[in-house]
Amino acid sequence: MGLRSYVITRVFLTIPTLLLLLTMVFLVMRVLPGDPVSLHFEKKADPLQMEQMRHLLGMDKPLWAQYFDYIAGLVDVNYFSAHGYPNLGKSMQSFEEVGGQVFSAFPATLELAIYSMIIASALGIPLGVIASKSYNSVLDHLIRGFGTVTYAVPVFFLGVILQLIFGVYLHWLPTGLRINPSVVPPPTITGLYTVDSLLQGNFVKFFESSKALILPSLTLGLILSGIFIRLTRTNMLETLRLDFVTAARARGLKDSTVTYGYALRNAFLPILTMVGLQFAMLLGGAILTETTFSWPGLGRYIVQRINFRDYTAIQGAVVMFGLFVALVSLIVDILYAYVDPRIRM
Amino acid sequence: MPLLEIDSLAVDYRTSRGTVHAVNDVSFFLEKGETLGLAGESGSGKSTLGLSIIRLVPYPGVIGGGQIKIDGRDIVALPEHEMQTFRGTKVAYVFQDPMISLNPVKKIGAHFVELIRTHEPNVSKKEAFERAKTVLKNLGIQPERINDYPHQFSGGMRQRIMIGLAIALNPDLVIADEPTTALDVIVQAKILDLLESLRKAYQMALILISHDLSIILERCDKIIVMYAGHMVEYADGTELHGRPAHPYTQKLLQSIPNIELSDQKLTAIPGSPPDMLSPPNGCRFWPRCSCTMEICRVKEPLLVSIGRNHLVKCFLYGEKGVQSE
Amino acid sequence: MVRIEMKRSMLARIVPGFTSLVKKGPSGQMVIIGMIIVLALVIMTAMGPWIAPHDPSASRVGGIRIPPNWQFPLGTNHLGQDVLSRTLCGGSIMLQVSALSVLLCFAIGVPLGLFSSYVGGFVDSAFSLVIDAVYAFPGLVIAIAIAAMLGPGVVNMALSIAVVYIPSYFRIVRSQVLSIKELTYVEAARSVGAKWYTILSRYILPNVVPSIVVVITINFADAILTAAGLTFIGLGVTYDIPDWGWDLTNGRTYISSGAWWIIAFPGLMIILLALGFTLIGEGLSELLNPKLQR
Amino acid sequence: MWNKVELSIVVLVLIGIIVSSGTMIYTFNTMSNLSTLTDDVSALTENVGNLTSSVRDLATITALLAQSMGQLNQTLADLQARLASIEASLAAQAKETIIVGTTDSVELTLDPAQAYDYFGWCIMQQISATLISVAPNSSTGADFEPNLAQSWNVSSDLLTWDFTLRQGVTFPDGTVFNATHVKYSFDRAIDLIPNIPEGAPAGLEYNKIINRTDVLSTYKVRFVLNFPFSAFLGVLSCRASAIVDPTYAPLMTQVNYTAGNARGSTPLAFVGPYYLSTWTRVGSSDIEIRLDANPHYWNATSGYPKTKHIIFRFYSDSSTLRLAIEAGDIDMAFRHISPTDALDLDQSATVNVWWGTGAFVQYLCFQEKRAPFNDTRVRVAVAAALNRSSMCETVFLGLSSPLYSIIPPGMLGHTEAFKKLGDANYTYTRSLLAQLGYNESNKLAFDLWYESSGHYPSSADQALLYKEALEDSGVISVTLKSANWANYKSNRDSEIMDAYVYGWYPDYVDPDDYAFLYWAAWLHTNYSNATQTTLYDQARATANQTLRTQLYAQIDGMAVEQCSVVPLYVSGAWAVTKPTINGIYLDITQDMRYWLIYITD
Repeated sequence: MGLRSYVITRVFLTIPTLLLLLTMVFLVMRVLPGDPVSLHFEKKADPLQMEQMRHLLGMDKPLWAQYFDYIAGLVDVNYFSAHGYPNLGKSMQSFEEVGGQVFSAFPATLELAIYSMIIASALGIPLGVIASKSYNSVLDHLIRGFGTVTYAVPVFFLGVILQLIFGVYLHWLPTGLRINPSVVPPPTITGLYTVDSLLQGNFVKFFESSKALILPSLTLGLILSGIFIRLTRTNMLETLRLDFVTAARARGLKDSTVTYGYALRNAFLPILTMVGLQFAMLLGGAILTETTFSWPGLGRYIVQRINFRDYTAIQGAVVMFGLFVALVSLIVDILYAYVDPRIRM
Repeated sequence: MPLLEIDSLAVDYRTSRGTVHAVNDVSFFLEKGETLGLAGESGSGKSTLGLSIIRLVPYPGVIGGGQIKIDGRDIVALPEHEMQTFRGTKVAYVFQDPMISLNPVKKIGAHFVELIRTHEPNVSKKEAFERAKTVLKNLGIQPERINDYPHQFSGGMRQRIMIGLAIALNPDLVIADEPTTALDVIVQAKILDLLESLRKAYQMALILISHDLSIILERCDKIIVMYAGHMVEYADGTELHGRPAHPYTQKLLQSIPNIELSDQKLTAIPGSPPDMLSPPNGCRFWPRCSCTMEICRVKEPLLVSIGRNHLVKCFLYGEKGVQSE
Repeated sequence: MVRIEMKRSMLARIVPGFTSLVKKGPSGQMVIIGMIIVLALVIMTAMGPWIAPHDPSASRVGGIRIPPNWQFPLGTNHLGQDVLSRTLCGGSIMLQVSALSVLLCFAIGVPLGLFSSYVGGFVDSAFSLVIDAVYAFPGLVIAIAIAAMLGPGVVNMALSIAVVYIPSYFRIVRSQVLSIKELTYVEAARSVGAKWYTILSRYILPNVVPSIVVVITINFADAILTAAGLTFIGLGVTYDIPDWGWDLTNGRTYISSGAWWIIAFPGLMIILLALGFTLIGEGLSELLNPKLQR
Repeated sequence: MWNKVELSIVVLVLIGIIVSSGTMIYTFNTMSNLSTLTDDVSALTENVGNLTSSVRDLATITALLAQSMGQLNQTLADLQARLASIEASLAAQAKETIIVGTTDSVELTLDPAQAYDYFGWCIMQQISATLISVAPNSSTGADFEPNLAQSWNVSSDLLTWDFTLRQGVTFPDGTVFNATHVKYSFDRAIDLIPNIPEGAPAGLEYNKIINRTDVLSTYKVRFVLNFPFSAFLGVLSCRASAIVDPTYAPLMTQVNYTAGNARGSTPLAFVGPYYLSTWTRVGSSDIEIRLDANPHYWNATSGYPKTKHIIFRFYSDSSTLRLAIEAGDIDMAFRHISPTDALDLDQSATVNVWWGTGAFVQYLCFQEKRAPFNDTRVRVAVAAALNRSSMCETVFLGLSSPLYSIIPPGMLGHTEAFKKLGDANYTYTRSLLAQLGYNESNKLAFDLWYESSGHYPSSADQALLYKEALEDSGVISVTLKSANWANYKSNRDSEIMDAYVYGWYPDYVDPDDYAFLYWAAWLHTNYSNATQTTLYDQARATANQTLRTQLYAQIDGMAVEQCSVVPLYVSGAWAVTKPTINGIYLDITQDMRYWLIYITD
């Protein structure tokens, strides 16, 4: 089937998954013990006010009605076009639009995720390739060992160590925040400081924001690179064993051509899919990293909201994560289809 | 000076469970334009022998000793990058299964262009492309399909393409490792004929590796029969067909169905090839041999000549083999 | 005939996995080292209470934040608790949580996977749709959300972690079963009228076991790290039980004042424990990967 | 002890050996693998070939990176130039700007009718003003000085309070501040109460206190109270009494943060030393707050604020904040640097630590609805077993001090009443509990709850120490339980916690704002005591300080008998700054007056 039709079907396939996901989140948030409103509010909220609040939050309705509102709100196009973010309900604490808060917090997480993804692949894939090429040699074992160890290190532990070395002792890099305190953040276009500052043509801001990015993304990237190494290595080992690689060698093609043009390009497909799945894990790690580096992203948002039992906010954030992951896996699959001619035709 | 000269070659697989001597003390030579057949059951080391000629014995295999001379140049100790120049230009290799021998994510054209330009860097992309097209034409594939991907071709077609890739830089030697085993019978003959004609056209030498002795008998000048890593018999085609010396060869011949003789008894060889980790001592074939003697169990026979370049590794002919120790 | 077939395929997968590991080269040795580490830590934690020189949660056994010395080999922490004693005993919660969560995952994921894939059809596709939805989701996010809702406690923690890892069991079992289901000997067994449970227990389960073992070990490592993460977020179990996770989280506050020993040792322990399981898992998966066997 | 130490060392060493030997085996195996390769020269060369080639590949890959890096470096070069110039200009600004790092964040809003968190109040104090305020360095917190009001007098019955307002105070838009604004502010605060989910600004319910506000003349305003209230000045000096600007303060609705519109995000009248020029929140926590000097500030002529710009930076926890001040990212770290960090920053020459008096108190509450704490003797017994000093020494390293009366020291009416029960007074505890049949075999068992999400300073460590002290009595066994702030509050309201630690920040610095904690209904201790409340009201109703002192002393006295709520400790206060920062007053009001802070070189 053609690429277009493939993409279209794939897009349609994500919808039920998403719906499922939303439902689960909703249930998790609602089935839990206790009535959120009465749990949330302070001493002075008398029954009448509580009723008001319930009404304000639409929690006076039966569960199914709430569910319906919740889904309807998410797909409410008018609301979206009006506010620029989907309707995720109101925060139980400040009564601000959760959608707005979540969307304002998201870019930080996205930026962190992207950069650590880059670091992880720039580190993990070549290392994996090298390991697989020198199979069972010292180099292979060293790289493998590195991969295994990084996988076993708690994210925040690594984060603290890096902070200590580069922040406290060497004074090279900032230990937290998205940009140097003395610099005013760039105007929000995409929300990604590095991108915005470039769009604005302000190199100082770009410099500062990327400096602030190094430690957090390095922390996350290192942890993730372990997995990348493992994936690349095994997949390469498998493809390097395939006939067409030997055949290529037999034709006297250059070693690099064989490794990258043949082995890696074919091993890349499974790697790609795995990377897609790893993204979820990466976001999980982002939560811890954000807390370690005072990174004002979605992860820290969730953690804070939890302390206020701000159900609607938590729900919103979780949904946001879900949407994002779904989007990523969609993109990955399309990429896959694009890279692999057997699907593309 | 012969095109290919192999002298007491040994190839070992160093597995974590022990060393396997996959090829043991094999020597022969090949002149330009000659065809050599390598016959033997699977696991007899014939493919390993083939691969060792282009020095691509898979991990953990290593060339354990001996010489491989191409145009009088020993390639065993050659550094990798020099070896690369040999492959494809001097020696080409055609693999068993065409379905998995082409890069699924590369177009056919790309395969050719890549090949040509690696070895002749000054050739322009366009030229290379044209050359590829002509090669395809010779193979009987319409040139416009050059922009298709491998998975769009049938098995036979792909094997043609593989052959095309092999002869594209008209090498002196083509090694065809079971080129037709993976294909259905009708196609098999065609492919072999194609190979034959091309060989003649470009005056290449050909090493045809196959478990099917009949194919080899009808197409090769020289034949080597291998068993468990040993070269058990070496002879001209006709000679071997006329009077096979080694019991194993005889058994092989008996197992070939023959249309001429109507009341032919087909006999299978009893038992199965030995475990290469712990081969029987003495002659490796004795456990399956019908005329085993005491000596076979204890001593390994040497290759003895029993006629104009007809060698056999068996005590039935080999008194001087014993003496010569 | 059927019986032999099965034995062969079982042996083909299990034997290389579990016997003569040393002979199996580096992968095998990874497994062994992993096992040694894990065992060592488990024993240490089990013995901890008896061999600990001080009551691990007693404050002021010495001064506050004393660097390692002869009397306090690993120093004391911010409450003057003996780091050595805490390091010795601190594993219990981690191990309990991870073990419990693994148990839960196994008890739920495997039967579910077997059932759904064996039954097939609508049920199967429905199940896998749900499971995939969970699987695709950032694990820690779910874990945090659930843990936050359930509140602190070993069981709650284990539960919240389990939810995250059930899918990986389900998926592996399912894929295995689907591939095995159609094999001739299973067909044969069915044709001679074997009951479904016989087929499951006799033919399918044994073949699934090796890959499940791999998942378990990996799951163990992840569970430990997740538990540490949850504690770091402040969702840990109560504070009066010595726990590496807690010490790591607290120690973080004091590392900037140079008291590295508070965080170093529990940190090391967590890394070791996770590393142990990862080694086992990686080694096994390499051993059992048919594509890499020659 | 000794052999135990050795034993455990041995075990550790063993594990060390095991692990290292494991690694040895592994590496050895690696080597042996290598040797099998090396014994064949060609294999080795090939291997090396691979190795080098693969390294080459790595090179090719990194080449791309390197390239882009190269470009980046180029840009960096002129960046450095740009940066240099920028830094120059920054240096110029530096004397004008102070960057403050904090772990706080505005909890909800900057609407005085609703805001009820330390940091919210702190910001409000910078950008708006109250009628009167407490003089810096006041020891009692009762030394009031004119702010928007120039003078005041109160009727003898403490019911009518008249204020003469300062003239020539203008809002940024030129509006002249007058009595109507005062009336508007307080009327609004009262009207809003029913419309606010969380009720009136906690503690001070204006609707109960103020009967009406009268405008006597343009610059004269009168408050008529419902009851004689000696601490009314205190109330007026607190942030909830800040003056609002009618243009931005709608009557019936509370004002919330609106992105990109700092002015619109608060109803306050900008008559304080600073403007709120930037307020950025992401996901309801602050990203940036920027204060710029207010040229219309009535006291601007005398050189206030001393520093033009204050920028707040927000850190997730005290350790990152400490790292920031150490790395020199910020000029000043205020709230919360942990005691440990504060103490060893005090040793370092690169920063100054400022020590002040605290007024934040924590206390132990008992659930008196059911056993065991429905029995006074049990409460007393537990109170006597507490060991405040060891807790303060261990957890706060002596930076906070034991508290023996709910009213903190320095304040009028502070006593040492609870000393009577003593600390770790186990003999007393045992004898009391013995009467109730508790002993070593049959211990008094209950749950002790603490807040786990950092709402109170090191609450987990505290709890651990309390538990320890109580259990050392030998007749008490404590189970620690924890919940994050939201759950903690709801647990308190649903009265499921046996004993729980709570804390109190002063709304206004007066015993009146502390004494009621003994029986405060919202603590849900189910304790009430008519005599104490009457004494409390009497204390409210008199301006006679000696009399008030006696009354509060009596309240304390009864509290000791009842132990409904047991005071634990009063915190210290400290700020960390670069040595160049001066003019910091950390007095009992807990206010940080940024307009007094200046930079020297």
